[in-house]
Amino acid sequence: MRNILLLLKKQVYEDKKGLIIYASVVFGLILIPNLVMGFFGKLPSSQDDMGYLGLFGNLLFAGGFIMVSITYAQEMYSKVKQHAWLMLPVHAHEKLIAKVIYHAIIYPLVLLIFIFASSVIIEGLNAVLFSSSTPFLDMTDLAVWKMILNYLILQSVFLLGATYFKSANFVKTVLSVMVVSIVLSIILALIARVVYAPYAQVMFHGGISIDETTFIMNTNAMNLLETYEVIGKTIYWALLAPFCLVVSYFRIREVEAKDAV
Amino acid sequence: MRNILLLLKKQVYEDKKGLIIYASVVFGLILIPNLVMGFFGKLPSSQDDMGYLGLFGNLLFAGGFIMVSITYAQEMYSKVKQHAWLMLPVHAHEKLIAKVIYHAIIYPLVLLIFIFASSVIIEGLNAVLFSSSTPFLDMTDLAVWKMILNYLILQSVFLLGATYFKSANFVKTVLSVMVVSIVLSIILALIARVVYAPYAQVMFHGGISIDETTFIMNTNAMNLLETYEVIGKTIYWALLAPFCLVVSYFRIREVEAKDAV
Amino acid sequence: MITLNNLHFSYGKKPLFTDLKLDVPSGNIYGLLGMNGAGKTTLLKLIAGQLFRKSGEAQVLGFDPVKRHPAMLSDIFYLPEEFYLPNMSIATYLKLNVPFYPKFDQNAFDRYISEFALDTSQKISDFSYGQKKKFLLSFGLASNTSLLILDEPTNGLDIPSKTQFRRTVASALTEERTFIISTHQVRDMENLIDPIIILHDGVIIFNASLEDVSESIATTLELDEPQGADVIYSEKVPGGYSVVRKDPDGTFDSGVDLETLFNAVIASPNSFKGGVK
Amino acid sequence: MITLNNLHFSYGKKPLFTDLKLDVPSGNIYGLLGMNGAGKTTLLKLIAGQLFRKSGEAQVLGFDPVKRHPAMLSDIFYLPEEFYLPNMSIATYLKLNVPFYPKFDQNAFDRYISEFALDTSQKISDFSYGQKKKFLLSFGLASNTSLLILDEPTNGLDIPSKTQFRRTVASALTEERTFIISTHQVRDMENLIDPIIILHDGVIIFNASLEDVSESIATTLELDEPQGADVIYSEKVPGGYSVVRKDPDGTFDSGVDLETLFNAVIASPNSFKGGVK
Repeated sequence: MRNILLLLKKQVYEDKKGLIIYASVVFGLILIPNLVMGFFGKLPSSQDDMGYLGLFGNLLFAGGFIMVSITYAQEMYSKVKQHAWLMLPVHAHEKLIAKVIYHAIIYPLVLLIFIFASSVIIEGLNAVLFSSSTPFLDMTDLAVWKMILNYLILQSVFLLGATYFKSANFVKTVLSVMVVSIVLSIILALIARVVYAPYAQVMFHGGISIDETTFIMNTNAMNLLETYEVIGKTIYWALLAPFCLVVSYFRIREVEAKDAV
Repeated sequence: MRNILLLLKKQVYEDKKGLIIYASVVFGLILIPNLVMGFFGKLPSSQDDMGYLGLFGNLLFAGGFIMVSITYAQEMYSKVKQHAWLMLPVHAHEKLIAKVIYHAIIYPLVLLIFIFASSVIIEGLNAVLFSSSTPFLDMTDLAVWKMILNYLILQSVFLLGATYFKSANFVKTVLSVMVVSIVLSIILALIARVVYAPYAQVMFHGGISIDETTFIMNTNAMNLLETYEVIGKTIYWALLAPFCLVVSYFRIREVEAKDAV
Repeated sequence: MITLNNLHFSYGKKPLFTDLKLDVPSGNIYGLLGMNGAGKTTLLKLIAGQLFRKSGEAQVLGFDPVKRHPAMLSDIFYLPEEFYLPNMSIATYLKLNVPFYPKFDQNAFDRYISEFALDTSQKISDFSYGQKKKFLLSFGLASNTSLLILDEPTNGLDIPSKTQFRRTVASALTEERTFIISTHQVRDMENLIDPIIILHDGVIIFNASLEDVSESIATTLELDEPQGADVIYSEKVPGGYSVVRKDPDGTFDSGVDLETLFNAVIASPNSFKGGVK
Repeated sequence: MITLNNLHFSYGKKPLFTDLKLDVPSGNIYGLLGMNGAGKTTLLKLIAGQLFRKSGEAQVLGFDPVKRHPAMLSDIFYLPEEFYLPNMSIATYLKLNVPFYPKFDQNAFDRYISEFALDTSQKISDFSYGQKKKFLLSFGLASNTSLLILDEPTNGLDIPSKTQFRRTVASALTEERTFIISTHQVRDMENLIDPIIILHDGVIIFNASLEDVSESIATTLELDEPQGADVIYSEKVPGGYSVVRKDPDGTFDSGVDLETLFNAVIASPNSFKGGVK
C-alpha cells in the first residue's frame, strides 16, 4: 500500500508538466471558440449542454487511452527509461496497480472535476459578458457515470495493448481490436447460421400457418438470443477487464532489458 | 541537381521499411473488410466508387501531413540524427527541395498508383470470388487531381510547421492553423461590419422602398465581395505555398545544434 | 553475495553464455574487464534481474534475481551507461526516490554532492552527462546498498572528476558492500579495482586478486625484444616492449600494469593463477 | 586551416566564450582537453558550423563555417559522441553516402574495416556502440577529408581496439590532414595527440606542442613531498607525488605525463610556455 502511494506520488510529479499543458490546451480550446461565438452572439441555447458532456467523453476516452498507451511505451519499453523502471524496488503488481489507479480512477475523476470547473468559469464569463446562461456540466447525469464505467472496461484493453506491444502500441491495439472484432463477427455469423437455420427455414418457408411447434421453437430461439446477450454482457462487464489485467501483470513481471526499443 | 537526386535516393532507402509497412497496413485495411463484406454478400453496389476516392483522399492528406511532420522532427530536430543532417555536404535549399519533391510530388503519385493497383487487385478478387464488379479507382477523375492540387498547397503549411516547431510539430501546426483561422475570421467579421454597415442600415432599416441609391450601393457591395474572393483565392493558390517554402528555407538554413530536442 | 552456476543465456539463437560460473564474496571492488561484445553489460543485467537466464542457477544477495524482489532491488544500486533523469530539483528527486531505499544516509549524500561540486540549485535534467553521473553516483553511494554495479562510471568524467571518483569510491567501501565496476578505462581504475574478473567469449577466463597475480608474475617495460622461457606475453609499445614474465621468486619488484595484464590474459589465460583454460 | 578570432558565444544569457582566439595550422593531431562544461564540444560545433557565433570571426578550410558550404562540409569528418546509424548494410551505406565525399578511397576503407575486425555481412544498426564507432572512423579516415574532428573517440572502445585506434589514426596522418581530438581519456592518447590545447572557463589557456613543454619543464614521480622553488605543481598519487618542475636545462630526462600536465595547467596556466594568463 505504501509503495503504491509512493508510486502514485512519483507519477504525479513526473507527469506534472505534461498534465498542466494538457489542461491548458483543453481549457483554451473551450474558451476561445466560446469567446468567438459569444462575440458574434451565436452561443448555443440554454438547454443544450451536450457540449460539455461530449467534450468530457472525448477527453475521457481518447485522452485516457493515449495516456495509458504512452506511459508503458515511455517507461517499460523505452531504452533510456527502462532501467529505472526495472530497478525500482517494488513488486510488479504494485507497479501495475499504481498505474491502473492513476489511469482508471484518478484520471476520470480529476477530468470530471476539471471539466466541471471549466464549465463553471466559462459559463460564468458568458453570463457576465454576453448575458448567456448555459448550464454547467451536470456531474449527477447518469450518462457521465456510464461513460466512466465503460471507460474502466475499455482502458484495460489499451492497458493490455500497451504492455503487450513493445512499440506503436496505440495503433497496434486499435488494429488488433478491429481484427478481433471482424473475426468474432464472422464466427458469430457462422454460429448463427448453423444454430438458427432450422428456425429460419420454418419462419421463412413455413408460410402463414402458425402452429404450436413454431411457437415453441421461436420461444427457444428467443431464449437462446437472450442467453447470448447475457454471455456477451458478462464477458464485457465482468471478464474482459480482469483478463486484460492478468495478462498485463504477467507482461510486466516478465519484461526484460532486451525488450526495450 | 545531382545532390537532389542523391538525397532522394538516400531518403527512399532510409524510409523503405516504414513505407513497406505503411503500404501493407493500407492494403490489409482495404482487403479484410472487403472480404468480410463479400462473405456476407454486402459489397457496395457497382456505381459507388467513392470508397477508393475517399480512401485516397484520407491517405493523401492525413498520411502526407504526418510524413512531412515526422521527417523534420526526426532528422533536423532529433538529438541523435541532427548531426548527420547538419554535416551532410549539400546546400540548405537542396535539402528542402529534395524533401518537397519527395512529399509533394512523389508521394501523391506513388499513392495514386498504389491505390489504383490495390483497387484492381481487390475488385479482381471480388469479381472472381463474389461475382461483384465495382469499378477501379478512376485516375482521370477531376476530383483526384483537385485533391492533389489542394494537397500541394496545404502540405506546405505542414512543412512550415515541421520546420518552425522543434517538437510536437503536427499538433502545434494544427492548433496554430485553428488559432489563425479564428483570428482571421474575427478580423474579417470586424471589417465586414465596418465596411458594410451603411449598406446593412439601408437594407434593413430602409423599409421596402427600393430607390436608385440602394441599387448602386448593393452593386458596389457585390463588387467588393467579388474582390475579396479574388484576393482570397490568390492568397491560397499563389502566395501561401511560396510563403511557407521561403520561411521553411530560412529555418533550415539557420537551424543549429542547440535546437535539437 | 553473488553466485552464478551453469548459467546459460542467449540473444536469439546465438548463445552468449554457456555454463557460466561466478562467485563474488562481499567487501571488494571488483573490476569486470572484457572486449566489446564479450557480454559484460549482459552479465551485469543478469545479476540485477534485468535479463532472465535460459537455465542454470543464480543467487544475488540471497534472492533469485529473476524474481526482482523489492528487498533485493532496494539493496542494489546500478549505474548504467545510458540513463534518464527527470526534469526536477535534487530535493524533489530525493523526496520521490529515497523512500524506496531504507538505508539511505542524507548526510553522506550531502557530503558526496559537495565533493563532486554539484550545484544543488540546478535542475537535474540541466546537468551535463558527467554531472548526472556524479549525481547518480552520490545517490547510489548514500543509499548504502550492499551491491553497487557501475557500468563504465568514468566515461564522460573529466580528469579532476576521475580522481575524485577514485577517492570517493575507495572511501565508501566497507566490509558489507561490494562494487562491481565494468570498464575499458582500466588506467582510470588503477589502485581502485582489485579482484579482476575478465570475461572473454562468454567465459570468465580470469578471476583473481592483484596480490595473487603479482606473486607469480611481473609486468615490466623493456627496451629490447624479450627472450627467455619465463616470458608469458610481450607487446610492442612506444619506447620498448611491455612484457609479462613468470616471477615466482619476486625478482622484479613492480606493480601490475592492468592493460598489459588484460592483453596477456586474453592471449593465454591458463598461464595465470586465477586464469582458467 | 582554422582561425577563430574574437569569438563570442553563449547559451541563453550565460556567456560561454568571450573573445576566444584559436589558430590551428594543418598536419597535426591536436588534443583538445578541458573539464566537463568547459565548452569543448561547443567549440567543435562552432568549427563545424553546427552552432553560430554571436560575434567575431571564424574561418575553417577557407570558409565561414556558418555558411555550411558543401565544399567545406565535404572536407570535414566529425565523429560525435552520440550518433545514429541507419538500418542497412555497409555496402548500401557507402552507396548512399560516398558520393558526397569526392576524395573517398575505397581501398583504404576496406583496409581500415579489416584492421578494426568489423564483420561486413552484419547490418550496421546491429553493431555495438564500439563497432559503430570503428565503422564511422573507418568511413571518416577513408573519406580523406582535410579536417577530422573526433569527440571522445575511445569512449566505448575496448583495450585492444584502443591500441588499434592509436595505430590507425597515427598512420592516417599526412601533411594535409588535421585531427582535432577532444578527450578526457588522455592516457589512451599518450604518444598520439601532440599539440595540446586546453580549454578552461571559456578561454584557451594552453596551446603548445609537447616538445616545447618538455624543453622547460619535467614531470616526475617522487616519493617525498616535493620542495624547492622549481616546483610548479604537485599532487598526491598512490605511491608518492606527481610533480611538475621547471627544467630549462634538461636535468630530468622524462616524458610528460598528460594528466599531471593538465592538472598543473589548470592550477597555474601562466607557468608554462604556451600557457596564457
